[in-house]
Amino acid sequence: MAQSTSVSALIKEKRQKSKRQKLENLVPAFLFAAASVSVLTTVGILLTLIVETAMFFSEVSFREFFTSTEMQPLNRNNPTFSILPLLSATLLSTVIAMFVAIPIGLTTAVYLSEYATESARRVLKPIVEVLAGIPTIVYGFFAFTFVTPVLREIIPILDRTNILSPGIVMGIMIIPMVASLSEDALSSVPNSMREGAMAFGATKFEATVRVVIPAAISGIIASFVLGISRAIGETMIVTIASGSNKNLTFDITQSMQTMTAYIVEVTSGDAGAGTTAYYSLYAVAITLFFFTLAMNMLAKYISKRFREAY
Amino acid sequence: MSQVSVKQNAKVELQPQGEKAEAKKEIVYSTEKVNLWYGKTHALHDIELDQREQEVTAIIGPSGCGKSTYIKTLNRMVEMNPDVKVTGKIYYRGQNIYDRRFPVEELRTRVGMVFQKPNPFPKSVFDNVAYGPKIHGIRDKKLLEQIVEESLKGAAIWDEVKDRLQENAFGLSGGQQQRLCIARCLAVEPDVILMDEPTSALDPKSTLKVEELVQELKAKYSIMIVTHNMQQAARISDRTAFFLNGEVVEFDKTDTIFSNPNDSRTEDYITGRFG
Amino acid sequence: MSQVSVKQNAKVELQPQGEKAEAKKEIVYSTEKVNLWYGKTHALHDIELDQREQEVTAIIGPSGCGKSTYIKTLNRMVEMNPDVKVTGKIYYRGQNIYDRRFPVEELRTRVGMVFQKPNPFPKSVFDNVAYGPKIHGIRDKKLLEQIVEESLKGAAIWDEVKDRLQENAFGLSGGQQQRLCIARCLAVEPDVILMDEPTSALDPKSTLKVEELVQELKAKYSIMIVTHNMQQAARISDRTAFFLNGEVVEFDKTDTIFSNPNDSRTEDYITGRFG
Amino acid sequence: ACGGNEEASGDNAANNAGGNNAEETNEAANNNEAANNSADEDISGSVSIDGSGTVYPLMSRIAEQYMVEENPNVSVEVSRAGTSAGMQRYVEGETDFANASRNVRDEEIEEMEANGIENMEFPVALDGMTIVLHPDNDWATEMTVEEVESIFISGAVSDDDTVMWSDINSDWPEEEINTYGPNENHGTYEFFIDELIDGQDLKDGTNLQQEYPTLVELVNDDENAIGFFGFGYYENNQDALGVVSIDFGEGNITPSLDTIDLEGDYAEYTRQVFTNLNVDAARENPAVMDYARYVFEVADELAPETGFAPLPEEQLQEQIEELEEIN
Amino acid sequence: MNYIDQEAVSRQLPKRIAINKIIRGLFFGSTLFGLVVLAVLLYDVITDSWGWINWNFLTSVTSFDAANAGIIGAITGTLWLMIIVGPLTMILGVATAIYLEEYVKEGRVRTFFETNISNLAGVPSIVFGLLGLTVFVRMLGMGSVVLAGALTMSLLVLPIVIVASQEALRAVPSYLREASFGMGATRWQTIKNVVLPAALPSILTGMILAMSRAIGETAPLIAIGIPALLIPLPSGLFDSFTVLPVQIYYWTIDAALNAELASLAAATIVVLLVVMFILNATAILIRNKFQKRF
Ligand SMILES: Nc1ncnc2c1ncn2[C@@H]1O[C@H](COP(=O)(O)OP(=O)(O)OP(=O)(O)O)[C@@H](O)[C@H]1O
Ligand SMILES: Nc1ncnc2c1ncn2[C@@H]1O[C@H](COP(=O)(O)OP(=O)(O)OP(=O)(O)O)[C@@H](O)[C@H]1O
Ligand SMILES: [Mg+2]
Ligand SMILES: [Mg+2]
Ligand SMILES: O=P([O-])([O-])[O-]
Repeated sequence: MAQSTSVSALIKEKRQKSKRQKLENLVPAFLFAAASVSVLTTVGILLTLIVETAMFFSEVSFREFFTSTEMQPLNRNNPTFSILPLLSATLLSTVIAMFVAIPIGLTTAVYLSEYATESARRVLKPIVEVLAGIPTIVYGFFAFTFVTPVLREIIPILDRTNILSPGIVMGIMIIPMVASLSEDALSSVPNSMREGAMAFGATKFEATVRVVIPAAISGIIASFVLGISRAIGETMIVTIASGSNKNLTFDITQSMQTMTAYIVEVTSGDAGAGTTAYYSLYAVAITLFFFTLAMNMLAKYISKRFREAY
Repeated sequence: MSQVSVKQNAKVELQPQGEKAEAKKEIVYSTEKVNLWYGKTHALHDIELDQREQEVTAIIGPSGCGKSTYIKTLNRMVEMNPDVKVTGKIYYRGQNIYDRRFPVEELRTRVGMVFQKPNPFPKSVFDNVAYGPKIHGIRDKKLLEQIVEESLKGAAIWDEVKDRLQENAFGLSGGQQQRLCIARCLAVEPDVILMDEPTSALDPKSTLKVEELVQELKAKYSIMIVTHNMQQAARISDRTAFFLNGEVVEFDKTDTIFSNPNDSRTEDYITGRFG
Repeated sequence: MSQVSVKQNAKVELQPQGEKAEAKKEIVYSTEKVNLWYGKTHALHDIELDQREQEVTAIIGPSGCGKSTYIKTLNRMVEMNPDVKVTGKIYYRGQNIYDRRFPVEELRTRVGMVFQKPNPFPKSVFDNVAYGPKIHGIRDKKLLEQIVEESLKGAAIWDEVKDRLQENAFGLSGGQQQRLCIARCLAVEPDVILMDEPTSALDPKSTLKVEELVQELKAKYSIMIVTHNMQQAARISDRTAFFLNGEVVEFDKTDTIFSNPNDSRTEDYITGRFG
Repeated sequence: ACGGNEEASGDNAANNAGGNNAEETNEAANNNEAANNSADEDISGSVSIDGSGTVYPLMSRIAEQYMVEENPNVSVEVSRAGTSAGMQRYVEGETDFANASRNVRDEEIEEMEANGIENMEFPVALDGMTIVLHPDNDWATEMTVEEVESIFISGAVSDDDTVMWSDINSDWPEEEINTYGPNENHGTYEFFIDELIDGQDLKDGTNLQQEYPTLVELVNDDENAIGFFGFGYYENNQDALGVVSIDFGEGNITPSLDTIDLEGDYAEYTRQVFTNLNVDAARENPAVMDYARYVFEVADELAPETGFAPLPEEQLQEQIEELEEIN
Repeated sequence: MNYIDQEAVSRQLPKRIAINKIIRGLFFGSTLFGLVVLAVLLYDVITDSWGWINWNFLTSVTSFDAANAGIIGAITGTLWLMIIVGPLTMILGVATAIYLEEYVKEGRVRTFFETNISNLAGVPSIVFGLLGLTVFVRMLGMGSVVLAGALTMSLLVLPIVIVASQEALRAVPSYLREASFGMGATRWQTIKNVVLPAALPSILTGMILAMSRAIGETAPLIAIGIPALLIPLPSGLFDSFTVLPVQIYYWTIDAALNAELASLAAATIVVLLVVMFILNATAILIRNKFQKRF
């Protein structure tokens, strides 16, 4: 190379002159600042919730909030604050949703991961996932204007607003989540397991039930837990389709209000700051926050243990 | 230590038998003009190959030449890949296994397979071995125990695991796992055992043990083994097939292949000119 | 065709030079008691090894013995793994590269590296080769074009790609990609080239081309090459180091290693008893 | 500087009103005023309204017409959290108007005083509390006031508050009555309790909802339903609901735009609905003032369209004059 | 050894194969369930909205008179929201992802950030709404304006963008980085010249999906207090606004007041779904186009 000495000399010269090192040090500082936003968000959420919840509990006792059964926050003569009616509604809607999401989600996952041909998978999976992309307000409309009327043909005692219909629709919404997380768990079971099983003449179903699912079980359970967390936090479907009755009941044909729907009710139109009812919002929200947080951590813990298996 | 004696037994027993039996050895598998495509990739070209009873056939060749693909056509495991097309005929004991009506599950009970990476199930040692018999309907606990013990003995691993049958198989060393997989194979009493680079993930000692085991198993089973280690092929096989780019370049007695190959490409490969 | 002539040139030129220069060959790299841990895995044990100017050193050994780890310590690429700890000293032209103040980017400009799998950037052929000079501040288009051309010529691939400099490098064949990666290396005029199994993903023909190229490059660069192909080591290297379980079992002239090894483990490995 | 950046300050006013940063709003509004003194048609800015869901249809109707036909430069935002909830925002100075389906309460006045808010309460229309039924209910379409009360008052008929139609009138079916109404957020709830059942407790198990539309659907679904809310929500859903004609002692009266009147036949169940105006906002923000005037100009015309009986024109005219005196 | 009765195995085989076939059919049906629901849902909203979607509907402001009502206000509001949320989350999200994937890599710091992000991703959206209400609307005194809504929404989708960008960066094969480092490039040079260009398509895909989430979210915006009636179009960051899903919400509950509003809600849903569909299709196109590059 004719200019060979010049190239390496040039490189050396440029290196010395460059301000690269400075930039090299500035970049991580900027990136760190950006990364801190997510931490600040968490801090912000916690602070807001805790401060205002403290205000609430300075006026209402823990005991009343967690053990009494009446929820009439705006009753002029005798306001009562109990989270139990809201909890029961949240619990019921979640259970109903999981009754739909778990069986359909899991079998869908098994079909996609074990049975479907590659081309079938390519068609079916996006369709299943479309369900996850539909805005919840649309599901709410669907539950209220379609599913409830249809269900009422079958169950005449069903109220116009009830917890059953939004529960079912919420389950449908969660199917893709359970399906795709379970599918991830199933497909991360090494193929060698399947080959090992099928090489003995096991049918696909036998290999799946006896080897693949047990090997993926923690990932599958984690997907259920995440589904539960999602159901607990879901807002619009129940707000639209389950009404605002704050009764402590387990009758799924009745109108009930979940924690999330309560928050919407109190904030929609923007409740005046400073009243006990307004602060109750935060007490409910922090309960909701910790419930979902616990579920997410649990899911994480379970799936982490599962990943260690391979 | 017991391993070593086993090995010597094997040698003493097998060498003469091998020679005596030569003439009447039946053909277990025969492959006729097999072609295979993965989608548009033509991975096997006109393969013709026989596997005889109580023999070890080694398949050698550079990476990607179709060794794994070929032995997976023998128990139709290759069909687990999407978009595979196979033409030609493969006869197992006289039946064309690519016949529509041939039940693939039955074929696979008769033909065991051992993979490159040991792949025990995440279950106990016992359950690993009992898995096959259970699937085939054996429920009797006593009988299962007996099968497990004999299979583990057959795979020369019984002494090492007899006290930890209930432990998870993932706790075993790589070499033990591989022999466990062989035991798992034996438990369904196969006729043929296919092995795809069974020692390539193992350390030298474990490799030796598995090689000895293969020599020993030959007395009862027909074995086809893929290996990238030519010395291994030379040591343990009766016949060797050399694959290149999806074709069988040469298939002959192992001695012939290694001492006096017909094809110059075989020679180049064996002397390490490529691969 | 031009390749062949280049090769012959190289041979003619290099053979005598190699012998003549023997005495005065300077040490480029010297490794003293290097130990390396990946977290708790002790991957290298007390490595001692020298690399001389205008020589090819081959590193052989079974999978997982630490070959890749070792050559990655030489340009400190091993630090890209989290949790790596290195002790001992590595001198590059007299400077300890594990000294805190040693600028690692400069080291890597002086020491090129070629990887097992060809790893061109998803950019045009031209941009691949120009990448190094560009990041080191060379912007002049004319100069860049000159550098690209000479580097591609140096890597014996110019004729094949000169008409497709603007095409994506992914469109080249594996062997061309690997030579492109070598050209990319040459573009910053390194002093040493480290190669980690540069031919293991290539077909026989491409392997041959790369081997010839290595022989040719030796005239200007010092080369360290990891290979699992013992015949390759024997063919192209001046010295060979045999690694086992993270230790250097033997390091000597290639002839000696292959004809008359000191250590029985070396012999076992070379004759294929394991690995 | 004030006159110079007229456009910018105008925008500012539009942007800030509605938040609780009263100071900034005021400042911006002042600029605005200065700029607009000469030309009234240039009024711009924003007006925020919250409160009664009963009044919402009327108020949003007025707002829409105002923005579309009268003054497109003004943004009128109407929400409907309910009288009490809206009033809570209003007393904090967050909104310019608070619609109410009842009179402002003493506690609320105290809070306004504490917050330095000067309030004017104006009636805008008349509403008739309407007792509604399932459309197929053909037995209970005529009731006396006492019968209505005994259905809704807790403990009036039985201790456990399960009341059968037959408990009220032996000719009626022996099926349990289900009661419905708006929840405590609403002035309608308060009016019903305070004025119609004299502050006694509502029957246990009464289904109280935040949203009127939900109530309509619920009653429409339940053959044994009886509920109460403003006339407008009945009028807009006549095919989905039945209505009770009430006997106040002089024969059955069906609520209608004609009977709803503070002096008329349905007077006992008639109430005024109000809007409360923040006087400071009206002073400082010409948009608020202009809109307030507009409300009383068109209230009588738009009220019937949304199910309210109009106030007498003279009364509205008087209110406009009251407004003029603010400045 | 002779324990396995090959005869018996053969005899049982047909039954086992039949079971497998039946299960396969059942599971396939279950997979199709989603498709069926989707079809019913689309059928429902399309029939409900039949005849209501026309140019007038798309370009008019909202009104009490259903025949003249339109969604231009909601469309404008949605666009304003996206103008802020898009760039903001892209910058913050990609920067965070680069920090975590390329700079901290392993260890406590990364675990801390990642745990935080994954928990944040699981926080119900209504809680973000409360955060926005408390901090942006009240504490900072913005009121329920575009900026407050956009910031709230940005925080809500930020974890999605971060995680998607992290995955995109992780999918860039490490040999590309090694090649660049091996040439003596610094970390930032490597990221800028090699890693980011290679990860860009996947990052964009993730961004689009995050945007479609932001467009469809309702609860947090209701929480920060969007008025039920608002006519002037927002023209700046400090204007009041409404968005498509909130418009759907109000029309759905107002349907009892005026049944035609249900049709308007359905029509708005169709518009929203079309927007989502276009976004998702774009994402899929990008993904497919650049999928097999390494
Ligand atoms: N699932 C697959 N889809 C497409 N092509 C495949 C697939 N599996 C293998 N191939 C191709 O078929 C050819 C043969 O592959 P095969 O795995 O049989 O090689 P092999 O000889 O076993 O190699 P190795 O020694 O690396 O295991 C190769 O070119 C490979 O790329
Ligand atoms: N990133 C890592 N983290 C932990 N352990 C590692 C890592 N990389 C390599 N090792 C371990 O270090 C040892 C040496 O690995 P290395 O990759 O250097 O082997 P090698 O000789 O190059 O093998 P091969 O021929 O398979 O490439 C092995 O035991 C390996 O498991
Ligand atoms: Mg293979
Ligand atoms: Mg290596
Ligand atoms: O919504 P209200 O009119 O009952 O307060």
